[in-house]
Amino acid sequence: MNFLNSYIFYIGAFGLIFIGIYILLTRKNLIKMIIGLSIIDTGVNLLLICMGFLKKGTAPIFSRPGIKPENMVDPTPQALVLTAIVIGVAVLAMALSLAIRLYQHYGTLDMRKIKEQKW
Amino acid sequence: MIFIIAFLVVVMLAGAIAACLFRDLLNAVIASCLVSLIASILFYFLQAPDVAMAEASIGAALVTAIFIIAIRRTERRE
Amino acid sequence: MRNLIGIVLILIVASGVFLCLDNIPFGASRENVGDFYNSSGVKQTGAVNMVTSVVLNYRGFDTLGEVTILFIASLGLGAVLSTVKTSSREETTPSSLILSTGCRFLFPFILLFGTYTFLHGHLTPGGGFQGGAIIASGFLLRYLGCPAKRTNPSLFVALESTGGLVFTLIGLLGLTLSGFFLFNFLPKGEANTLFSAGIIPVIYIAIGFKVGAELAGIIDGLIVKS
Amino acid sequence: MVNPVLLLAVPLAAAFSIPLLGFLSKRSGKFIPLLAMAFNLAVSISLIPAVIQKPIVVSLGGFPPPFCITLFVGPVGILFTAIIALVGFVVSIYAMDYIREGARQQYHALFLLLLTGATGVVLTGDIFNLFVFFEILCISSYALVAYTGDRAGIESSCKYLIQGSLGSAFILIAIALLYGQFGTLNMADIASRIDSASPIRLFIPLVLFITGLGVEAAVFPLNAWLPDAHSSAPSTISAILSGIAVKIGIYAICRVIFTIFGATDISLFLMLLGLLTLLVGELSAFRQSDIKRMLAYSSTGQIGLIFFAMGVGTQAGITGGLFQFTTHALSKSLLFLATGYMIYRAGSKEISSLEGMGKKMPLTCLAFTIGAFSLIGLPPFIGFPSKFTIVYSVLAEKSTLYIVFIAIVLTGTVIEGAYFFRVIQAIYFKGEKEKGEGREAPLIALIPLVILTLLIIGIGIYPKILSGILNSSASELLDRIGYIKEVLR
Repeated sequence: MNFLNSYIFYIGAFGLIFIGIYILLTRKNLIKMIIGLSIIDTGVNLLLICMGFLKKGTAPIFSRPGIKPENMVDPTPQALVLTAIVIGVAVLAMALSLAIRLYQHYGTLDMRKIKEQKW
Repeated sequence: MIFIIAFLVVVMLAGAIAACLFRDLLNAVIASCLVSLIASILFYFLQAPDVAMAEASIGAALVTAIFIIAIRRTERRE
Repeated sequence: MRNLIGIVLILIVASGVFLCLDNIPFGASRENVGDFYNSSGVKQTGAVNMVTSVVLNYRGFDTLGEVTILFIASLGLGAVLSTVKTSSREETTPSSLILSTGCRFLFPFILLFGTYTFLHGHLTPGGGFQGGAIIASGFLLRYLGCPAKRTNPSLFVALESTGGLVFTLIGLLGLTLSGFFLFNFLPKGEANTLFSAGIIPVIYIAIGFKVGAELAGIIDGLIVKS
Repeated sequence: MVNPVLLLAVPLAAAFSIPLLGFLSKRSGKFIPLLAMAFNLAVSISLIPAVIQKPIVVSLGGFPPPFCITLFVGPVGILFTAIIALVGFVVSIYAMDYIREGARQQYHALFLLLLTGATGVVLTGDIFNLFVFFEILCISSYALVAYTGDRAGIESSCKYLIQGSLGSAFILIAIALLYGQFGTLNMADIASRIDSASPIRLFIPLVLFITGLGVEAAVFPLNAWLPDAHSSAPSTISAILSGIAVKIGIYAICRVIFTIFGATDISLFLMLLGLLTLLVGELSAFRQSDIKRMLAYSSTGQIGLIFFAMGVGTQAGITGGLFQFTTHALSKSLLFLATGYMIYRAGSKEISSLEGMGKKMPLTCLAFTIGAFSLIGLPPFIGFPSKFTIVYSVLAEKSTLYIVFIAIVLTGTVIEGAYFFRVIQAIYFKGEKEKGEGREAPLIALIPLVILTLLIIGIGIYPKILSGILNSSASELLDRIGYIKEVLR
């Protein structure tokens, strides 16, 4: 119980990160790799938010009177994650447009078959 | 409360593993959409409503749509 | 052999991460810059949503970089997909009456909700990015529901450039008026009212239009050009 | 005095206005990067004397430093800004004629944003802001590599994007761990608190930073994307990627190691990494028959040399590293720009097809030769004093290990000489019989070659002109306490 309380979010975040890296390393389909990238992004965002959490804290909005600033969670990681989500969607859009062009050129998305350039 | 969260985390990780295992890319994309959706609920539990909103509208909805458009233009099987 | 090296590497990384996280107990109160933002944010910026005040005031320069990244993505998409020959578009079956009427009915409401989200960014959860994404999902609905109706892409281009330019110019205006880039030079007003928080709502309106136009433009590029 | 934030705000505003001006006139796009970079060059040169006296710290938004984003405009920042602006300026002159096909408007906007991202990375004093500008740099280079839309470009851009995004994710994890431990994002503030933490807890963030930034810097095990991306991009982009983008990665690694972590004890590791990168790069370059690929691998070798010099960790060593930085930025962009029209006229990237070019395009080939000689390190070009500084600084340490290292570096130089002389021989002394049609590159493409050549020879003859800024830059990188004090007054 205590273990769950203190580690469940960390387990979720790093679980996503490791599963994403595993997808990137083992799968050779480009779209599958991009899915892996988006899963890594989600994991990193979760980790960042965990860094600012405060037990029994409230959201950092003075929406009603009587909220004390000491009890609010840290807004900085939330601002960073907003940035990171938008960066993630930009990279995804870029990657998917590249994937579409790659498919038009080669007729496949399998990175093992696309090896024109030698090291 | 903590058990709900633990259940959500387990479902989220299962979604990620499913995204890894599915051979059909469309199913994999739906699984990764599930991951984003549960992540947005977790953000809400972590007292981050702004981020939850952004993750739900951008991460779960738009990214999935972009993926599906791209899959329609390419191939569906891995 | 490769597997062994991989497993050893993962074990090292995992133990290092565990040691790191051990120092960061989950949910414990720590001394950090966020405390300062929470305690003096309302007085200094006039916004009641602290995330907004951090995003647009304390760390506004990050946000400028962020909208630039979205701009790059839409430009890059245009550059990568531009050399595609615009082949005759595949025949789309016209959607049924119910679908197209439903889309036409929902579209203005989605736009309205998106606008509400970014106008009230300094008071409630939400803001330019979320509102922009909601607006873009309205356009997505329209592309799916009634494919015949297309918005002119150059409108999107004009909107996104103008949004970015307005953001930069507000920053430069702060520089000339008070010597600090992105300084909150407008009157802060009374907290918790719509017309408060100085430049924050103005920038969020610019960002909302910009992000909405950019994401809609990305969807447009992917659907039409490829 | 000009506020240094204009170095970032003006190019950003210019880039945003390119599509708007495109509605008025289709041809206006190509002049805007030129104007913005000329502005940056003028401002950064005018700031140099003031910055050498005392670094300028700008807080954005008008809040006290740890709570807002700061720009730290020290000697390193202003030196790099000037180099970026200079190379960007000459390359955008070249691009006015060279870029004729494809989405030209997007090309010019992305090109300007790439340079702005690089400027932002070197000027910022905030770790997350560094990440954001780093992403601007990376994403615009993914797009520009794929800009031509041919098979090779798209394929290499895909590889680059996958590796680069994984690297960015690593950087973000490291930032998260640092924020969790120290509760701040300002680099000086982290640096002042980091000494109290136990080293074992800093190990993983440091490793993640080096891995993530190392993808862009192309240090040895992570450089798989570099030859493909640099050789399949248009020549103007290759010049920028080789001359600027890769070095920004090195700068960021040095800033993280020296200023934030203060980890001077890993210098031996840096030196070994540098030597390995040097040898791998030079040996692979020797085997290539494609000229752009050869130049790309040669960049890898030079990166190794810079890393090695940074790893020496003394005042003289870092001065040499920064000097080599300047040399490589000028010489490699000259080489790529000269190669651009040679390939265009010859119609092929193979070295054998360039035979006899010395007769057809004498000025371009002369520029290529000067660039090559400068990289090899022959006097009286800029490469000679910079390599000499590195060798001298290493020998000053008086250790047997270091003498072995310097022998390896000199072996690398010999290999470098071998493959450059092979190309020069092909250009001048082969294929005299065939009388092919050949024209000199257009005048507008010769201007940048002439500017770069004059700079290479000028600084080579009188290297003292740079010594002031280089020395104070090296002391800035080494003087951690001074950096912290300057920001958190």
